[in-house]
Amino acid sequence: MFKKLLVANRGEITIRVLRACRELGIPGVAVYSEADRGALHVRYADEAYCIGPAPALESYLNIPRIIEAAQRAGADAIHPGYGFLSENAAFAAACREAGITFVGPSPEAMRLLGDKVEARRVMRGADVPIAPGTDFIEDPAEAVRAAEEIGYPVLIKAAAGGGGRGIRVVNSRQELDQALETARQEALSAFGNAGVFVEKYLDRVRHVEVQFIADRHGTVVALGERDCSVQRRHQKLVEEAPSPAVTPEIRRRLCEAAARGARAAGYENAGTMEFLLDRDGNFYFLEVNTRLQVEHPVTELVTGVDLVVDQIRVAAGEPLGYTQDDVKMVGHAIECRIVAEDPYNNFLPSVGTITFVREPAGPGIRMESALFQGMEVSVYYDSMIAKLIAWGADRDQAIRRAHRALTEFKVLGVHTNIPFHLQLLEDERFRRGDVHTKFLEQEFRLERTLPTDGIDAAFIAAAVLAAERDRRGLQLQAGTNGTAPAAGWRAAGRVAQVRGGIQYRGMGWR
Amino acid sequence: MFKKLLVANRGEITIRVLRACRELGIPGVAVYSEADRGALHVRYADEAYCIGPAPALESYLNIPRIIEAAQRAGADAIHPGYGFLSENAAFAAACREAGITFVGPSPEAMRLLGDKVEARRVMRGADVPIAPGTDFIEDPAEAVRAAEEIGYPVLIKAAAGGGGRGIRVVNSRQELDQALETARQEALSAFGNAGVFVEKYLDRVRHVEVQFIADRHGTVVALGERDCSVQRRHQKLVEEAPSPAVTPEIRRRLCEAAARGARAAGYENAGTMEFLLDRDGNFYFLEVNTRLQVEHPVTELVTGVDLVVDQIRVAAGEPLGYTQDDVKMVGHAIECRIVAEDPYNNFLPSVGTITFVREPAGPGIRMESALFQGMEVSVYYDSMIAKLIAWGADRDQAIRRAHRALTEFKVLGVHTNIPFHLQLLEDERFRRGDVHTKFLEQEFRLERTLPTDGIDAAFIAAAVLAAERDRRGLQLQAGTNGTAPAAGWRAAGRVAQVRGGIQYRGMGWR
Amino acid sequence: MAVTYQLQIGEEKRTAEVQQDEDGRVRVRLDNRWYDVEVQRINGGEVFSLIVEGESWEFTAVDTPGGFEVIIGPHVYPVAVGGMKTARKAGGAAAGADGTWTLTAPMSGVVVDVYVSQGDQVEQGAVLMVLEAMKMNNELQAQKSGTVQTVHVTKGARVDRGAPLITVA
Amino acid sequence: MAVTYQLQIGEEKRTAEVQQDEDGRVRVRLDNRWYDVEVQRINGGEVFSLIVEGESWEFTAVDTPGGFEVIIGPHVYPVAVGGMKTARKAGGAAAGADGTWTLTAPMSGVVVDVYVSQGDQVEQGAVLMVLEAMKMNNELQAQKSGTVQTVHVTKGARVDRGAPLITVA
Repeated sequence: MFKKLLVANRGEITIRVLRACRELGIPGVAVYSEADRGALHVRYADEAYCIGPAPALESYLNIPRIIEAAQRAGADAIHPGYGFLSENAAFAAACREAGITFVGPSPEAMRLLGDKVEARRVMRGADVPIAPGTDFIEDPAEAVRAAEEIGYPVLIKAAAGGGGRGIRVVNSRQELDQALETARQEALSAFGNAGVFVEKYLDRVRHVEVQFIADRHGTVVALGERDCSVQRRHQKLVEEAPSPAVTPEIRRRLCEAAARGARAAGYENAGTMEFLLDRDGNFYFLEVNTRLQVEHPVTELVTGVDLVVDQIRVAAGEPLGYTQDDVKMVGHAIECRIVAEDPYNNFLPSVGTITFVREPAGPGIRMESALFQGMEVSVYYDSMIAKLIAWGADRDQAIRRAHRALTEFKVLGVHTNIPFHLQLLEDERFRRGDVHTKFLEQEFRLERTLPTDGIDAAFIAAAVLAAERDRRGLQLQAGTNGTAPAAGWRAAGRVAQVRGGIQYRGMGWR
Repeated sequence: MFKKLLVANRGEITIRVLRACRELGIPGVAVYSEADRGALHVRYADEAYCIGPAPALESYLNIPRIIEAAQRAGADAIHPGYGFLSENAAFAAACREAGITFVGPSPEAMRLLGDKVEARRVMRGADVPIAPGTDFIEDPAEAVRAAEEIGYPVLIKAAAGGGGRGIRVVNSRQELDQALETARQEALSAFGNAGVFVEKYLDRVRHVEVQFIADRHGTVVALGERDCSVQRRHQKLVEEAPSPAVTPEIRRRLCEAAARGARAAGYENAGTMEFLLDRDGNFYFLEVNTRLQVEHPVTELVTGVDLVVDQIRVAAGEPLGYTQDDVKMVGHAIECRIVAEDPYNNFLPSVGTITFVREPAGPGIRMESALFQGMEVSVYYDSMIAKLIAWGADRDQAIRRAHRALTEFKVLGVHTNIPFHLQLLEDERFRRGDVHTKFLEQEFRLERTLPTDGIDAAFIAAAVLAAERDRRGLQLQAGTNGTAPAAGWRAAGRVAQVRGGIQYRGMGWR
Repeated sequence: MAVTYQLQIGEEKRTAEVQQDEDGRVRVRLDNRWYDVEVQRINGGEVFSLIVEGESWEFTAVDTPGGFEVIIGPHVYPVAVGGMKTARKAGGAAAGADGTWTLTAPMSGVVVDVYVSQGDQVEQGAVLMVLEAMKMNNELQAQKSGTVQTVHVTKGARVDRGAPLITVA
Repeated sequence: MAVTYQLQIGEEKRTAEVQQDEDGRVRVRLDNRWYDVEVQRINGGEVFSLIVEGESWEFTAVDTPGGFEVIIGPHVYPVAVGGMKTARKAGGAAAGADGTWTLTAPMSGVVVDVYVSQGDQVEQGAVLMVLEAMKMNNELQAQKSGTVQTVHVTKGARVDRGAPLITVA
């Protein structure tokens, strides 16, 4: 086992990995930018080293500084978390060169799977279903032929893209030439690689992904699927396991495909194979995420596996210790990504100082966060500030618990998307499991209503506050971001309605 | 289902029940003493009513005021939590009389099982193993005969006692007469009932208890056992499920015995049958707790059942909805009761204002508490301030996670027994599962050592604080309770030792 | 002693009277109805507990120009308060005294695109420009219908939080 | 600028020197060894983050007579500080300036039993009396060996928190 492990990341995922280290008895090392000196991940770690100024390019993406910190600390392993350098093959290679174990797949596997065209080729060879499409398109005429054959609409995708970036939808022949040219230029400027390919555009599909983990000794285990269809602009917001649309038979096929694909790619450590699932139960390979995912806890809650502990163990050369037959999914788990943004103002990122925080707890609730009173939510980093994960014996209970926990969650100082999550979990379509990747954008509208009984309570509260100020000079914090009194608000009788099985009365911490 | 539910309790258990209400869509009502106006359970509830002054006799034990609050709120159900009125048959009867459903067994079942001699009789009839002993002792000569037959040491127990109260150990004939007389007088003054009986004293046994739940439709399900052998003066401190000493065969016999006993007592709702388990796998009925237990979460974590939700559902007349065959125990759970007491000063209760609190979270951790910054820990109520519960795929992982979480837990303003829990979880005997009910008192000694590397950090911290004060007038809180600089402390090289599989380095939030 | 305020949330208006007797009991009248009220500030901090005739509410509050934002659970109630002797001065970058409205940068970032020019008519809710920050393109909307009076920035400009971007008259 | 203190935890003693240069860099010497130190108070609150040459420590601290209690994880380090200009006055009920020690009530409660009388010799750790509070009988121990000088209370008495109970000389 490792003598010391450095986490090349920040925020909740760093604490997640440091917790695993502590449970394994491995000293944990944090790195931090100048903006993060007081951050929780720095305080949680046994050791901490500054790796540069606030901008990520100069710190959390700064490979030499991170390797240097690891060497100074005497760390023999680096966990990259997600984001930042986690899918950067050059970083994995730099670790190897420095004699440090990178907790993740080999640089070769990362490179192979990072190229979408190569990845499609490998998966096709491993008999993993892929969407109809092409290899690299060199000649525009080739694209025209392919599109005609596949049928419009089609996608033009950057070979080096990923996570929804570098994708254009083409609806007809007329749009094709222009789209192809633009896509190539964009791909070149964004990824340094002009390679593009054409793929069938699948509509009203679900995003379903399979978590897998592989050790050095030939064991590959698929840990069931997650459903991440609730997205806005390719940004996942809610993930759950199992998928409401996946039958045991589809699950078996998905898991087998993922395991075959991982073997074919020579994959070691944890990874995720993403698929699109259509209404007929057909699924198509999308891409492999060669790292730990944000949403890994939902898999942990239904399988009982500790993915981060297992990542570290297999990176150290230990055998996984369990096989596909040992994997049982029990109950249902759902994750809500809590993001610092203003749901009522076009989901604009919200920055500021957290002046108060109370996180949910109790039965079935797991929180992953690095929140504390006094924390700065800055422009420099991702705006996800916490993950709320709920487990229930069935999907309904998981949703009820998540909803209950959301009502307990209090964050002051920045706006959050908690109101969005509450309404989503109350939505009948979501509660039926009837969503697809465009559901949020096409079918869901955030309400701007205020509960009537809350209106009178707010009036009473304001009257008392006004009287206290006039009498005794009560002091309060100034409003965040100079929020304008929301003109669009209207009162609505949401009280005592029961919608989607969740009663509004009893919203508590009201 | 109920229209509204009142929780006749305070603290974490009230929030536990209110959370279940919110998940079920039932408005929840709190009651509070004048000392608890700002308490979390008051703020969590949809409605809250004051029921009297701080002393429990005048508030949380005040039956008329509680019934009155329920009527004012229009509550049609009352959950008693644990402690206070939870095993008070008169309270259950008062609820029934007021037309309010008591979430718990009938007053008749509570009375029957509250009388230890009666309970022994019922259990004997249901073929539940009981320790050798007598019925009521009227004549001292009878006690002498019984003790000779059973063999010393024996126990003299108050029929109306429970939870370890009203018990005397008698080692020889010489002590018997005096002990009998004293026991009777004590029983009369403590419980208003002089009835006593003689029972075999079992040494080096484990406390093992079976959780069961019964509905109105004849279904009784035993949810496996909990092991609560880690006790100090009959006060449980750590509970786990399953018991390290219980084999599947013993578990089957325990569960069958508990279910038979519950049926024989005409029991409805959740209850716990306590047993002593000897080293040969023999178990003996101790008593039935006719309420929700403090330690119910460990059962919830390994079975996936929500006991409080099920209590409410069966109290409303719903069928339980699952049977004995559906119950599967998955993994291992362990609970640490966090108590406001000074482990280094004879476990004296510690009172004061919580000036800072940070609760653990992350993988496998469930917190149940009502803690908040500014909370008063007062002399009026029980000194347990939180429960930390950890789940792991096996016992070792559950212990590692609990230990990791304990290192994260920070409470300022009162002393807590967190250092005790840390040392217990590091103890080799505990980690082997080799404990009994007298383990803490006879075999465990809390160390008063300070880690050496912490000493230099503390010196540096103090030097910097002194310089900051001299330069800039740094202000700090004054020490709690005027704690005297502990003379008994000594430095010890605990760093980097590995004991009981847990490494000290990486103690974090160090 | 009693004080009276004019309160407004969106379209809803109330006249409120607050009475406090010697032993600290508080009563609040909203229009014609009196409520027995108990308020407690928790630990001198951000959180208040309010019990209105048995109903338990937890709220936090912040100052806004001309009143308070009362935050109850996930909901923010913007309450305009008339009649307060010690109200925070109205004003600020957002709403000019002259009836203009200025879009200010909600965070530091780079102007990716500006969709309007001086003299354009815009509707409330229309996207005026795109600001890149936190690795995302953020569309900034008009909170007022009117005519674009000034465009303070150009495409590609780096702006700090709070910087004026576009003024609508 | 540098200041020097004499520090003690139990048997362990150090001489500490604290240096701060213009750009805020802090160095601390413990006896003969210098450490590069970074301290940050989190949000002006209870918690400090300390990094000593890469080792990360989180601590909280409270004032005690003659020094600080530094709390790191579950451990309380009572640090006596000599040489501080602005030390909190020594004294308090617990440790008399005259070398006596007085047991004070750690909480309000009822005296259930007193095991010692004036003139008794007691060892450190001996149980002196039993106080009932929080539904429990609490045994109170001597924190000093010596002779019982005064017993301030009798069996059955109700005592408030902080009340003197027994003085040992």
